[in-house]
Amino acid sequence: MYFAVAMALVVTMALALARAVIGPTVYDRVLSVNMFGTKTVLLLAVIAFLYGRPDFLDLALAYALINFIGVLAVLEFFRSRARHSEQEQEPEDLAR
Amino acid sequence: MEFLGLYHYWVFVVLLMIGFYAVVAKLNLIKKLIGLSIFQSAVFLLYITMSKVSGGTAPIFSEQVSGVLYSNPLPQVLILTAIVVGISTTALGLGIVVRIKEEYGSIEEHEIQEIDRQ
Amino acid sequence: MTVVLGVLLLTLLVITAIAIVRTKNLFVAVMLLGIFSLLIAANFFILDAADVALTEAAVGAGISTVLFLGALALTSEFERAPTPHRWLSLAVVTGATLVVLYATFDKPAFGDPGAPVHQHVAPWYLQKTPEFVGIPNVVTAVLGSFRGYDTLGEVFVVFTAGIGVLFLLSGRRRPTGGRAYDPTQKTSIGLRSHVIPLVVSRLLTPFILLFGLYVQFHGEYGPGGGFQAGALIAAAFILYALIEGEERCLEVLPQSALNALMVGGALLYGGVGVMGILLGADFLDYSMLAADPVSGQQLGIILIEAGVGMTVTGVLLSIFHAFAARDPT
Amino acid sequence: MKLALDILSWVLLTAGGAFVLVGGIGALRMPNLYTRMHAASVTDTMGAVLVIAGVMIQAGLSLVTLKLAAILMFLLITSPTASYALANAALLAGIKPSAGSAADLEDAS
Repeated sequence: MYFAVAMALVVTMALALARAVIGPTVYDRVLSVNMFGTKTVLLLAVIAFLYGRPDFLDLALAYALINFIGVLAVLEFFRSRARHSEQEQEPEDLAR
Repeated sequence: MEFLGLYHYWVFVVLLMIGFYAVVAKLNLIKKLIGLSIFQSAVFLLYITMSKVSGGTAPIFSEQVSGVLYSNPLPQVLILTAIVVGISTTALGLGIVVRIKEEYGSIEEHEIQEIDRQ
Repeated sequence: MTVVLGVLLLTLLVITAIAIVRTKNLFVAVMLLGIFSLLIAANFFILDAADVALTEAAVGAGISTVLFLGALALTSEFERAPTPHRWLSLAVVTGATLVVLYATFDKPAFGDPGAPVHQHVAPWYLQKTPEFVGIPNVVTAVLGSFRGYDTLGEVFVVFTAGIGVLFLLSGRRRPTGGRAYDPTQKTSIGLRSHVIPLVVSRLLTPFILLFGLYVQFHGEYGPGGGFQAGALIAAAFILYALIEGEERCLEVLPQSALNALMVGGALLYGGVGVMGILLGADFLDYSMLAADPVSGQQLGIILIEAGVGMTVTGVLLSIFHAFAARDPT
Repeated sequence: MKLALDILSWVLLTAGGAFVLVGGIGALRMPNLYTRMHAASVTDTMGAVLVIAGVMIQAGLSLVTLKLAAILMFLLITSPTASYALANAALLAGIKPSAGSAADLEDAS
């Protein structure tokens, strides 16, 4: 049973990866990275049970806690880039 | 199932060579560093693959599992430290790239070489 | 059955790597590198390496993305030039791939218990850990005690890399007050659009710190230890810096404190080793630290793990500040 | 009792897996950024709740359940926040929500 769920999660990860590769905007890619992170947390939790070692949930917990930092770093990056390129670049370029 | 016995090693080879390609062929210095970290991850994967014993479990004793086979702890120790060392050295490389950008105004290898030749 | 899972995850790994190399947009490459890190951590976990997977999680999820993005903000986001000699490089790489692939056929099959790697010292470690060190996590025992020299070397490599980054980047700090905590500037887009992340991050930061300490001191019994904990604690402070501004983070934990952490951790590790000599044993032999050799070993491992954690936290945070404090040119 | 719990946890796990899969397909197939975000985030939370609840029932009352509850709590806090922040950033960058297919492409480029 765990195996079926794990397979569903891996397939979803593949779909998210496809979205990350296709894009088209950078926000799509950030979205799929975030989604990939959540799916990894679930996958690790399920695999810990599949292997019969549920004491290894620490790993899923670590991801649940710090995946968020990546997204925030990206937002901060967009913000500082927008601030620095206000004069130099057209804002339309930023969405790419 | 027989041919899957070496699949992990093949993935290691392919990843290694993808990283190698990025390092030798790309001109952008950050891209080279990204390639280097892929290369590094491939080596990590090789070590961890070697540490796995089929039917084994992670080398942490516990009352729930007794009398079972444990995977090899030694490659895991080597790679555990190597990951943190890897990020530190990548950061050092990025620091050098940032300094190059400040001095030369570019992070493309051919442009830097052109400036150097003048 | 789990082999199938592993094979699927490995295939995804290869696809991600190809996509990383093919894209011209470095920002996209960094995003895909984040996915790569998640995938490889899942692979490590499937291959029974819980400690390694936790390290990759702690480093790859936050810190490496933050550092790469910091470098991108200071340089440029696009790879401008087309790849020269593309076919030549591809031919060389393909040739090398074929050679190494040929070599893999001499490898023992995946998971073979009779492989040469499993014959040498590894069974001895597994057998003797309960007797000599008496902790359940063999990886920590090998890391801290049996191969203490090795880990000492790695800690000093991390330390050296940190010093190198400080030498390279901390020479010219932005004039004070440049992006210092300036409420008027923050309201421009920051505060309105970021109030929910602000609240959530404030809520999350203490939990990450707490979890980092748990990983640090639970490392003898489960996956964990100084390397992972150092990266997690650094991640907590990086989150704080992203939300409250880098200068505020430096007020909480100033650079002098970070330097003290870096040096102090390395010194603590070395000092425990020298203690061993002074008490009449070998360098990095902790048996004499307590009356009973086993508890001496445990005390030694706790101390050196603390040293490792301090150094890693100090180095990673110093690197982050060195990147964040620089103005784009 | 044991059997009933097992069946309940299987149902939850299967439903969770289905939700996650649907979300993945939605994130790939939806026409523009905001609809994709919708597909990804709604099923992110629902799928996570169902899968972790299913696993929790298997774990019984122990430290493991507590850890699972913590994981679920952090996921439920951070995942919607990330989606919200992302949507906000995209909106500020000038990507307009519209029903047309691949509308964000024309707006953005």
